[in-house]
Amino acid sequence: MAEKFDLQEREVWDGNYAASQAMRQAKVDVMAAYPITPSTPIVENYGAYVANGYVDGEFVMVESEHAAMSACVGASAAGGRVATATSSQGFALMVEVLYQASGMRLPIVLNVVNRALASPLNVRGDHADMYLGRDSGWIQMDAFNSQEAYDLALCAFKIGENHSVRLPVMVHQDGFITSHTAQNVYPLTDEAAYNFVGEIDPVDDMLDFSRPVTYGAQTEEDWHFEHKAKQHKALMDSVPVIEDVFAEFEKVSGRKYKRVESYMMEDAEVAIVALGTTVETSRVAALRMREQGIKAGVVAPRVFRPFPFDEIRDALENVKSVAVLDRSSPGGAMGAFYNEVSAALYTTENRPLVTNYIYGLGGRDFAVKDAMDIFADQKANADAGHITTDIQQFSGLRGPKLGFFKTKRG
Amino acid sequence: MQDLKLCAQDKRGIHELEAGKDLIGWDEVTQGSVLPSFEGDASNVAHLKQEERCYSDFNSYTATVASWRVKKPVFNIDVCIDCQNCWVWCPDTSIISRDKQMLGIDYDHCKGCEVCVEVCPTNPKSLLMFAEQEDLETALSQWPEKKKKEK
Amino acid sequence: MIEIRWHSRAGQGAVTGAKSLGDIVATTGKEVQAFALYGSAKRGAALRAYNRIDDEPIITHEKFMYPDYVLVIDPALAMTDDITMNDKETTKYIITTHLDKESLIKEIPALQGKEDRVFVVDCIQISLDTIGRSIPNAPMLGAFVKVSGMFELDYFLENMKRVLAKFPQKIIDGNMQAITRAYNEVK
Amino acid sequence: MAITSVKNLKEFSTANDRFEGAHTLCPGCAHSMIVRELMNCTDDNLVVTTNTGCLEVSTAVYPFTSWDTSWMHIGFENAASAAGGAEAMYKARKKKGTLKDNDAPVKFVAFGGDGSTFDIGFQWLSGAFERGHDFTYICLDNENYANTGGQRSSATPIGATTSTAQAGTHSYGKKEKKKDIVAIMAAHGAPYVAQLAPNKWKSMAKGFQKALETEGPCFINTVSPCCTEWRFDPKDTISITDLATDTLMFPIYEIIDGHELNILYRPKNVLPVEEYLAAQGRYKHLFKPENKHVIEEIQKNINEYWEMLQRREEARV
Repeated sequence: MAEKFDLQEREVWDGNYAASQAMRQAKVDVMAAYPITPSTPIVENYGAYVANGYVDGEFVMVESEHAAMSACVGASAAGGRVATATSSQGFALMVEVLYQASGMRLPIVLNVVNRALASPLNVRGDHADMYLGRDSGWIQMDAFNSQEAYDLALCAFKIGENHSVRLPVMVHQDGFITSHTAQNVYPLTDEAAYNFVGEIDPVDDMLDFSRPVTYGAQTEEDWHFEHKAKQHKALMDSVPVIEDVFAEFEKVSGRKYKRVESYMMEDAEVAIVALGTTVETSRVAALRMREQGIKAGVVAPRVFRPFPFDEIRDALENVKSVAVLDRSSPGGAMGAFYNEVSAALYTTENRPLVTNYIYGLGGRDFAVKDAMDIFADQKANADAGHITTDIQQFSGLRGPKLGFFKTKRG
Repeated sequence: MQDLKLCAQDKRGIHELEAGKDLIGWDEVTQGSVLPSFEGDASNVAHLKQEERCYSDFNSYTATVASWRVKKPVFNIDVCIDCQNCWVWCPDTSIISRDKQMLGIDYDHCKGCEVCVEVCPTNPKSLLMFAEQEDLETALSQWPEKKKKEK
Repeated sequence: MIEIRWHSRAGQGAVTGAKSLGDIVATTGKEVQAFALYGSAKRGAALRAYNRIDDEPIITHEKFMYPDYVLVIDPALAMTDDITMNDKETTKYIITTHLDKESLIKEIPALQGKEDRVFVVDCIQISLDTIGRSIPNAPMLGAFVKVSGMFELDYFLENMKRVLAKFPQKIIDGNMQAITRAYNEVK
Repeated sequence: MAITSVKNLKEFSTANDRFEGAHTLCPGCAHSMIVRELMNCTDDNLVVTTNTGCLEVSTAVYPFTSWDTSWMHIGFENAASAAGGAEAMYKARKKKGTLKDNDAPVKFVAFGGDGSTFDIGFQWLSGAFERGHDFTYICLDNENYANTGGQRSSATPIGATTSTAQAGTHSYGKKEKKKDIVAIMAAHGAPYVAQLAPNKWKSMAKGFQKALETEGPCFINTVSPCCTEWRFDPKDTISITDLATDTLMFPIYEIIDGHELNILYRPKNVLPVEEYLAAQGRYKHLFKPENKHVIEEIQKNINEYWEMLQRREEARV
């Protein structure tokens, strides 16, 4: 039996510590991991729990992230609760196995501490790795601060392990900005946390020898499409479970989560749509814009996959001008998040103006002032009735102003 | 053996492997493409002979690769010494051996590789290849005599 | 909101200091943030750590700040780093140095005219004397407690003991002495 | 403990097959002989993981499986990690008492071809051995990437022609030596490492049983003649293996705890390697006069290696 861990009602934890505490409280059976900045402390913290008897499960320190996710797949198919953590290049190395984990419908929880992808090498936070996982068939939830990194990690087990979902879940937090920023975190007691998450009820358990199963069969053109469609539907159908789990979590914690978090959107004329810590920084900016008489609001997907197409549309359809912020180098296109939000808005009657800002790459600071400038652009667009800037711009970039594409409207 | 459910027998060779079977839709394929090998409780499977097991439709035991063969091995029980060479080296689990006795060929699973004939030590061999369409009686009637050792 | 910027070298404990401060401030019911600007920094590299303290949950995640306090725990950085960056009319400076205040300000033109907001304390010597190693973070906390008036010294010491609970008693005692000495010696 | 007896073939033949027919491996494939023998030499519950390769694509083609036990394939390189993960889960659940049957013995086995073992999956294999997972890794060594049409691997021997190391007017095929995987795995300090061959069924079955019963990571390299890529008649799989072991191209031996070497088969008449090479199409070009030196080199390497094995055995090192 694991030793009792002393917790205060109010802790000061960084995002990494918060995530590792959630794994301890969920009584993970196997954690297989390989350290990489900035998610290393999640693995180290967990190692400290192991060393001091705070966990009963197995801790497997593998030789690469690819092996980490591979061991997680083997462990998860063997019927217990499994979690790990990674970032950036490690995430990229895992990608092959991410698809295999979701294809096999294994409810592994992966804490992704977002970090830029090389080259050039950079250890700080942007969303390149998060985007790299966006077609991998995992549920992706996004924390904007340390408290949420903890809360969502607990929710992740309950969502993924639900029999009508049975999908792996990523919980994202911003590298350094969340992972290494200590702030007030209000944890559940160990008992409340475990009661909330509950015991895992295995499906297709490789260690149940009364019913041997084959995992990872090959499907060629006569079967593959059907399997992938079924998997996609499971991901799309996870929405009510996610909402139920969020509702249950509110009951035990008092903290309310929604698939899309809207801030001061009731009467908003202009909006920023963002991910990660930028969401909260933009909220500060929105407040300041309102002091200037500009009706600004912020919309953010809490759940990035399944993409909340409907909720995004509902949140933004009555706004005049929207800025979608992509914290990932778009690689020869509009930002991926921009494209997804735009697609949702194209189906509305109002069709707000939508522009794209690339920002914060490699951890470049995104200040309240930057968000206020973006709101000001949106106000100008709203007043003009058309986009007054390039459709894709760069915020916080040194050198001559960089932008792409002009509007054909107005 | 009487009270065991003999469901394996009626499933033998009902699926032509390449033909695929019942190309069902996305709503009916198994979750995660996971395939259970048996129906019901299979805890004891290592202690059951194949004909005593409840194979699921997904088990390749229920499928056949008979059409792969051009020639087939024929077994002559009169010459066999039950050495089990053919059993141990058959790559297709197609030698039916029970209670230390060689009983015959599983023609649903035999691909006609001829390894069993090669490894048969008897003189004449107790397994020989014949044309696929040859019937058993004709084949046995053509069985060669014991070869004399060349001096 | 109160904002604090630490100037330090990796290994001197500014990150731990900022986190410990956050931890203790949180016990008073306030909301805190403690973070640092570092990445692959090896021991000796200059780094900055930050605290924010407020009555409301802190939702800004910008690194940018107008500090209310600047805590410099490396003597050389006081000279070489831009310690007055983005300061305010009211920004207070606590600087580790073996010099007296006048001599120090003479060396750092940026501090001239801010004499009443500059405080000095020799955190390096204090930590050497009390902890036995050059770990100037704990004494800086003692000086900060005095200059900010944010806590009673005893309250701070009690809570610091909890933060340090995992360390051997000798280390805890050394830290307590360091904090107390700096509290009394900061000028 | 396995109750299956391998005292003699008659006893062994009472084992109930747990690897089923109607898989799609080539007729005469040695892979399935080896896998059958592994599955038949134990009654214990097995969790088997398999790297991408011929075995994997032929035994679990949706909607069919040939495996009567828990089986998993993830990717080309990571069967060892998957086995390690499953083994860790077994330990965790046994400790917590959440297994369906907490007392039934479970063994973990990973299969890989030489491509996934010697090359792409080597890091995963090495990592799993360093961590000491309680499992047995069996390499089905057919000395090429047979699944994708016979490309060279680091297990391909000198002089063999493959699609990516072809014999031609300016080439005699592969020029580089085969990687000594057995020595490398023994160097991990693994408790049991062996090279075995399906023609020597008894030493193979005993080796498998020993590996399964030994705690910790065990490695077995098995010779798996590939009629398709080695270019011989499927019926000759066992006779080719006889030539492999009797020419000492594939010596049969084990290494205990990284140092104690035992030779498990000594041919009464050691055959010249030409006999083995001549039986396979992949070496046909070596019999041209200009390639004579290659055969000589192969024979020299065999002689030296055999000498080394004998000396190590004698010296008990």
